[in-house]
Amino acid sequence: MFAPNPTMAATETDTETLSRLYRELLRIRRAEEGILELLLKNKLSSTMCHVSIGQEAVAVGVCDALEPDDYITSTHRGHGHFLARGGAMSALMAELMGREAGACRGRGSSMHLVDASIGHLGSNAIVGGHIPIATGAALWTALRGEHRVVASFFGDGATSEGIFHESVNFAAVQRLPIVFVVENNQWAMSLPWAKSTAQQSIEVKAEGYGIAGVDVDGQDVLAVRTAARDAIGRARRGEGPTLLGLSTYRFLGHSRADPSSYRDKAEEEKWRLRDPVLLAHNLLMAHDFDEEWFEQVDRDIAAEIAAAIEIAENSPPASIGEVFSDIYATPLEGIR
Amino acid sequence: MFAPNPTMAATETDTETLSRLYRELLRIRRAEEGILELLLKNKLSSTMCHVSIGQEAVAVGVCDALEPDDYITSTHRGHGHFLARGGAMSALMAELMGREAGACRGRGSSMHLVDASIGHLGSNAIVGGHIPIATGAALWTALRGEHRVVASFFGDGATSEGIFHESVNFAAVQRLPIVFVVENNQWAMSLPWAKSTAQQSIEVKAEGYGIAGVDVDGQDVLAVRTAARDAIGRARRGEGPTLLGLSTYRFLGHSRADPSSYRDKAEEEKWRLRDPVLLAHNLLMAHDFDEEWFEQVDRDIAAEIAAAIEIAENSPPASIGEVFSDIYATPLEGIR
Amino acid sequence: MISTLTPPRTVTYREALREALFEEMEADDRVIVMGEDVGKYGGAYAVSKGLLERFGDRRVIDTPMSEALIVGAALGAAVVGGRPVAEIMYMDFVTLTMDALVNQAAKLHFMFGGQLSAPMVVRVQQGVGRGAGAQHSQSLEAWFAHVPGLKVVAPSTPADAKGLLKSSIRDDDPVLFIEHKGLYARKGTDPGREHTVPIGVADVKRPGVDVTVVAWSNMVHTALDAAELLADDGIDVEVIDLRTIAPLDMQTVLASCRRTGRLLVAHEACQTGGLGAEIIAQAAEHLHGLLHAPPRRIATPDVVLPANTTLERALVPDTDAIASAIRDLVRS
Amino acid sequence: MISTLTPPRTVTYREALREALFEEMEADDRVIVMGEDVGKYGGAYAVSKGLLERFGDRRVIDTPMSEALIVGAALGAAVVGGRPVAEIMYMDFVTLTMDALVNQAAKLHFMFGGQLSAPMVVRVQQGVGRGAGAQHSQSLEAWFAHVPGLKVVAPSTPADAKGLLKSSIRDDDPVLFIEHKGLYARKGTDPGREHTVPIGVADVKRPGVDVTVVAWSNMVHTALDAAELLADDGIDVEVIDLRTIAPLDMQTVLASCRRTGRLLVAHEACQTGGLGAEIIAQAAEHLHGLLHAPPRRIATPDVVLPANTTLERALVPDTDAIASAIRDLVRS
Ligand SMILES: Cc1ncc(C[n+]2csc(CCOP(=O)(O)OP(=O)(O)O)c2C)c(N)n1
Ligand SMILES: Cc1ncc(C[n+]2csc(CCOP(=O)(O)OP(=O)(O)O)c2C)c(N)n1
Ligand SMILES: [Mg+2]
Ligand SMILES: [Mg+2]
Repeated sequence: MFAPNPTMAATETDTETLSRLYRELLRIRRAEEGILELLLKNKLSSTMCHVSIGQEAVAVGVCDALEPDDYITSTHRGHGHFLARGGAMSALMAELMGREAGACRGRGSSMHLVDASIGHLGSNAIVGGHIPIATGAALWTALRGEHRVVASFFGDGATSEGIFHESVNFAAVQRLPIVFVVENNQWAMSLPWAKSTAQQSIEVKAEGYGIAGVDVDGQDVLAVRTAARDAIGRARRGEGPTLLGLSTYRFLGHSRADPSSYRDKAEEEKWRLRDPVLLAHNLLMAHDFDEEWFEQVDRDIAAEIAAAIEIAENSPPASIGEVFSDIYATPLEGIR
Repeated sequence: MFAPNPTMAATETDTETLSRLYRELLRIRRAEEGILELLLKNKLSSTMCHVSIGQEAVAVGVCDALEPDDYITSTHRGHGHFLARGGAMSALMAELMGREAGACRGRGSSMHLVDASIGHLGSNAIVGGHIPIATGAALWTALRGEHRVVASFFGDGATSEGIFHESVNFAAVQRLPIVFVVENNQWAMSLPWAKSTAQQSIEVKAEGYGIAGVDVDGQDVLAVRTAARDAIGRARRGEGPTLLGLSTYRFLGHSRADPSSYRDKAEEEKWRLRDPVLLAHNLLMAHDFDEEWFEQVDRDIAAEIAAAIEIAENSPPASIGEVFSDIYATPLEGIR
Repeated sequence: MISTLTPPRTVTYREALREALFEEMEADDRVIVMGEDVGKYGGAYAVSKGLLERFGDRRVIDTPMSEALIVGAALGAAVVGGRPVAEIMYMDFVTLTMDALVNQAAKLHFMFGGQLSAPMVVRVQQGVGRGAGAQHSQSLEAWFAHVPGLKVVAPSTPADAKGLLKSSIRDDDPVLFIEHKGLYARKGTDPGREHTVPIGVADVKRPGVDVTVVAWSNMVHTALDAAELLADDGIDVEVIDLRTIAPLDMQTVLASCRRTGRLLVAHEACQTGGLGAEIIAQAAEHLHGLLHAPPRRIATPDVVLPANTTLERALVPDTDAIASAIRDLVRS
Repeated sequence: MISTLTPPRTVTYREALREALFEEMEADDRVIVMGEDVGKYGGAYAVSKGLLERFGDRRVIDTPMSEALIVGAALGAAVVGGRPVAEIMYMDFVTLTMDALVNQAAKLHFMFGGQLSAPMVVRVQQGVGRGAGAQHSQSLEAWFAHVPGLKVVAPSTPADAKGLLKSSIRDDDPVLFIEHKGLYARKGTDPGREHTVPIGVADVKRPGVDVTVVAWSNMVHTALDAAELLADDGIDVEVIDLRTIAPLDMQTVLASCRRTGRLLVAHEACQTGGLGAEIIAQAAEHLHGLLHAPPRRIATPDVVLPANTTLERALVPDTDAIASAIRDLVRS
C-alpha cells in the first residue's frame, strides 16, 4: 500500500505540463468553493452535493493522460472529473442550479453530470453503478477495434460492491481497454478503508484478478499522470485493464451535512499538508514561477467561474413539460 | 494453481479414516446413480437435477472435517453435500420424488435440500445466493462466541458473482469463522474456468482479500480433508476465513439434458483417471482391504438406497393444502 | 381547549424509530443492527444514533458498501437464531438486494418445508423531498406487495413507526420496513414503551362519510391536510392509513368504501403498476355497483424523477391536487 | 378444407427468436449477443444456437456468471453505439440486475438530459412448467411495468416473438423481452423475413362478443383453449393478447370491454400486485357503470412456487379454471 511522503516528487521537469496541471487543479478547487457558496446561498436545485476538495490531483492527473476520443465514467463526487475531462464550467454551474443550460438540462444536479461530446458517459448516484457501464463501453470499443480507452473513476467504498468485482473480472478475462481508477480518499462516508477491506493494497487486489495494479500517491498530480499514462498505454496496446490505486483524502465532510466527527483530527491535519494544489504550487515555485503568474491564473479562473454562474443564472429553469416527453428516446403512439 | 497428479498421495495411513471416507464417497456415487435411474423412470417430481458424480471427494473430505455443531450451505449440485453432512438417504430420495417424507416435504426437489438438525442450512438454486447466508450465519456464531464454523460450498462459476466478492470481503474484514469451499469442477455449464477468471489460483485470489487461500487436489479425499481441517481450525481459532480451492471434475453433463459437447473428450478422459472413488479404492487395496470388504460395503450401500427409495415411495405426495398456510412462519389475521 | 393535564410527550418519527430499536435491543439480545454507517455516523438519516455507544460493535455493525451482502448476511444470521435489523440507506439501493429479499428471505420458510425461518427486518427509506433525483427518490413498495412471503410496512406517524418496528422485530418473517425521508422530523404523540402495532391492520386516521381516501407513508399527511381543507367546504373525508403494504388490510378499505361510496387512492410512487392499482382492482371486484363514482388514483405520473426540488414538487401530488381530486370525485 | 397451395411454413417460438437474432445481426453489425452460455452451448433454452458459428466470438459473447455485469455492460455498449441483446437465463436472476435495469438503463435518457440513450434488449425467460421451483419459475413482469423508461414485451406466438424481437432490437430504448419456458416448442406460422410487430400494440387473438379475456405470454394459449371449450356452450369469448406489458395498450382493452361488458384478466404471476391489478384498475376508472359484471382476475395464488410439477399444475390457472371463471362472469 502507498504511504504518503511529505513532498511531491519532481520526477517531471516539463514545466508546461506542470503549469497546465496546476491551473486545472486550482480551477476545480475554486469551482467547488464556488459551489459551496452557492449552496450556502440556497441557489442549488437539489440538497445533494459532494465536493472533491483535496482529491483534485486524481481527476486532473488521469484526465490529462487521456486522449480526446477516450471515455470516462464518474461518481457522486464528480465535479472534478467533469471539469478535468473538459466539461464546460457553465454546464456544471447551470446543472447544479437546475437550469436548462445545465449538463443534464437541470435534471441531474450534482450527482448526474454528463457530456457525450467529450466522452463523459455520466456520473452516477449509485456507488459502483457506472462501473459495468464503463466496462461495456470498453467491450464495445474493443470489439470495434477503435483503440479507445475507458477510465472509470470510483471510490474506495465502491470496491466492496459486487459490481466492482463482476466488472473487473470480466474486463480481465476479455482484456478490455479500461483503467479502473480507485480514488481512495480513505473513507466511504464514515467507513475507513481498513474496514472496507482486509487487503489494502490495490496492487495485490489486481493480482487476484490477474491484471496489472499499482498503488500511487494520489496527491502528487505528476505521479498520478505518470501512472495513468502507463495504464492507459497498456489498455490501448491491448494488454488489458489496470487497477489504478490512488491514495487521496477528502478534506471536507462526505456531504454538506457531515462534520466528519468519525475522523481523527490528527489524520485530517496530516493529509492537509499534502494538499495537491499546494504541492503543485510549491513545485512551480521551485521552478521559478512568480507571484504574478499565480495571480493571473487566479484571475482567469475567477473570471471563468463568475461568467459560468452568470450564464447559469440567465438560463431558464429546467422545463417541466419535457419531463413527460423525454422518458423514452423513441416515444410510442401507445403511451398515455 | 493445482495441477492434478495421477495417483492419490498416501499422506495418511489411518485406515479407519480412509475406509470411512471411501464408504461415504461410494455412498454418494451410488445414490446419484440411483437418482439418475429414477429420473429415467420419470419418478422425479421436477425436471431439474444436477448430479455431482466425479466430485464426491469435495463433499466427503470437507464434511468429514466438520464438527456436529458446524453449519454448511450448498448448491444446485448438492446431493453429495447433503449426504456427506449426514442428511438421511430417505429424506433425499423422498424430496426428489416430491413426497412429504422429503427434506423439504417435497417442495424443493434436487436444488433445495436442507436439514437444520445437522446444521445443513439449505442448498440454493441461485448460484452464489447462499454465500451471504453462510456469511451471516458465521457472523452470528462469531458474535455469540459459539466457536462454530461454517463451510459454504460453491462452484467455480459462482466466484464471478458479485455476491461472492461481497461475502468474502466482509468475512475477511470481520475475520469470520467460515470456509469458502470453491468446488472447482473446471466448468460452469459451458464456461471453462479460464474464461471465468484471468486469475486461476484460488490462493492468489485469497490474497486479494487478505485471507488464507489454498489450491488443493479435489480428487484426493485425504488431501481435501487435510486442507479442510487446516481451514476449519483457523476459523475456529478466530483466525478468519479461508478460500479453499478444490480442483475436481464433473464427469457427466451439467444437467440431464447436457451432452457437454463443449468439452474436449481428451480432457474428460484425463479426469476420469482421477475418479475420487477409484483413487480411494486403490489406496485401500494397497492397504490390504480385500474384495470381501468392498463387496460388503457395496451391499450395505445398495440396501440403504433401496430402503430409502421404498420409504420415499410409501410416503404421501407433497400436500397442496399447506402450500397456502406455510408461506409465513407467523401467519396473520389479515391475510386472504 | 386549555387543559391542566401534562400534555403527552411528543417525539419525532426518527426518535420513535430509535426508541423502538433501543427498547427491542435491550429486551432481546438477539436483536442486532447492521448496515452502512449505522454505527458512529448514526445512520444516514440519524435513526441509529447512540446505538453503537450503548450496545457496542458486536450488536451494531458497520458493514462495507455491500448491499446484497447486508441483506443476505442478515438472513443468514436470522436463520441461525439472530433477529437482525438491516438498514439499506435508500430504497433505490434495494435493487442491489433483490435476490436476498425475493429469492431467499421470502421463499426460505416455505421452500425448506418449514425447517427454517427468517425473523429479520430490512429498514429502508424512500421518497421525494430533497431533490435527490432519479436514483435516490423512488417509491418501490408495489414490487414487494407482489412477493409472497414478505411482509411490508410503511408507517406514517411516530407512534405507528415505533409500534410497527417493534412488531416487525418480533415477527418471525422477513419484514421490509419502509420509512420516508420526509417523515423523520415529523412530530407526534409518544406512545410510550410498550406500544406495538399489529402488522396487517390499517388505521382510519380520520373518519368521514363522503369519500374514502387510502394512503400510506408520507402521503397520509398530504391526504389529511386535503381533508382539512375540504372540511371547510362541507366535504367529510375518511382517510385510511394502510400502514401495512403486505398483506393488505382490504377489509378496512372495503368497509369504508361501502359506507362512503367513493374511493380515491393517493400515492407517491408512479401511477402505473403502483399499489393503487391493486386497491382499486379489489374495490372494483368487490364493490361492483356500490360505488357512486368511478374509483380514482392520484399518484406521481410515470416519469423519471428529476434531481430538482422545483420539478419534484410539481410532479408529486400535493394537498391541492388531492383536494381537487376529491372534489371531482364527490361531484361526479 | 383441402387446398392445393403450399401451406405456410411453420416455425417454433424458439426458431422464430433465433431467426430474428440472425436476421438483425446480419442486417446491422452493431447487434451483438451476450450472456451466460449463449455461445457454443447455444443458450440454456437453445435460442442462440448457431449464432457463434455464424458471427464469431466478437459478436456472440459468453460471459462469466455475472448477471449484474451482463446487463450493465450491455448498457455501456449501447451507450457508445452498440445494439446489444443480453440474455439473463431465468427471470428469477433479474433480481441480480435490478440496478442496471431500473436505476441505470431506464433512467439514463431522461436523467442525462437526452444526451445518452440505451438501445438494448434484455431477453429473459420466465414461468412454470418444469417443476423448477421457487427460484426458477417466477413471473415478474409487473415490477417492470412500474418502471418508467423501460419497455417490456411478452409475446405468445412465434410470429409475435419474431416481430417483437426485431422491433425491440431496432428500438432506441431499453426493452425487457420476456419469453416463457413453456413456449419454446410451440409452433406457429412463420411470418417471413421482414415481419415486425410494433411495441405497445395489443392483438385480438380471438374476436368475440360476450366477454373480454386479457392475457399475455403462455397464458394466451390457455385462454384461447378455454375460449374454444366455451364456444361449444355458445359463449363467445374475445381474447386479447397484450403482447406489450409496458407501455400498456389499454385502448384496445377498453374498447373491447365496452363491447362485451365483461372483463377477465388471466395471468401466471401471483395475483396480488400483478399486472392484472393495473388492467382492472384502469377498467374500473374508465368503464364505471358500463360493465355488466364485476371485473375479475384469475391468477396463481400468492404462494411460493414448489419445485414439483404436480403442485405447480394444481396452482397455476389452467384451461378449466379459466373456462369456469368465464362462465361465472357471463352468468353474473
Ligand atoms: C449503492 C450505494 N450504496 C450507498 C450509497 C450511499 N453513499 C453515497 S456515497 C457513499 C460513500 C462512498 O464512498 P466511496 O466510494 O469511497 O466514495 P467517496 O464518497 O469517498 O468519494 C455512500 C455510502 C450509494 N449512493 N449507493
Ligand atoms: C445466479 C444464477 N445464474 C445462473 C444460473 C444458471 N446456472 C445454474 S448452474 C450454472 C453453472 C454453475 O457453475 P458452477 O458455479 O461452477 O457450479 P457447477 O454447476 O459447475 O457445479 C448456471 C449458469 C443460476 N442458477 N443462478
Ligand atoms: Mg471514499
Ligand atoms: Mg463448476
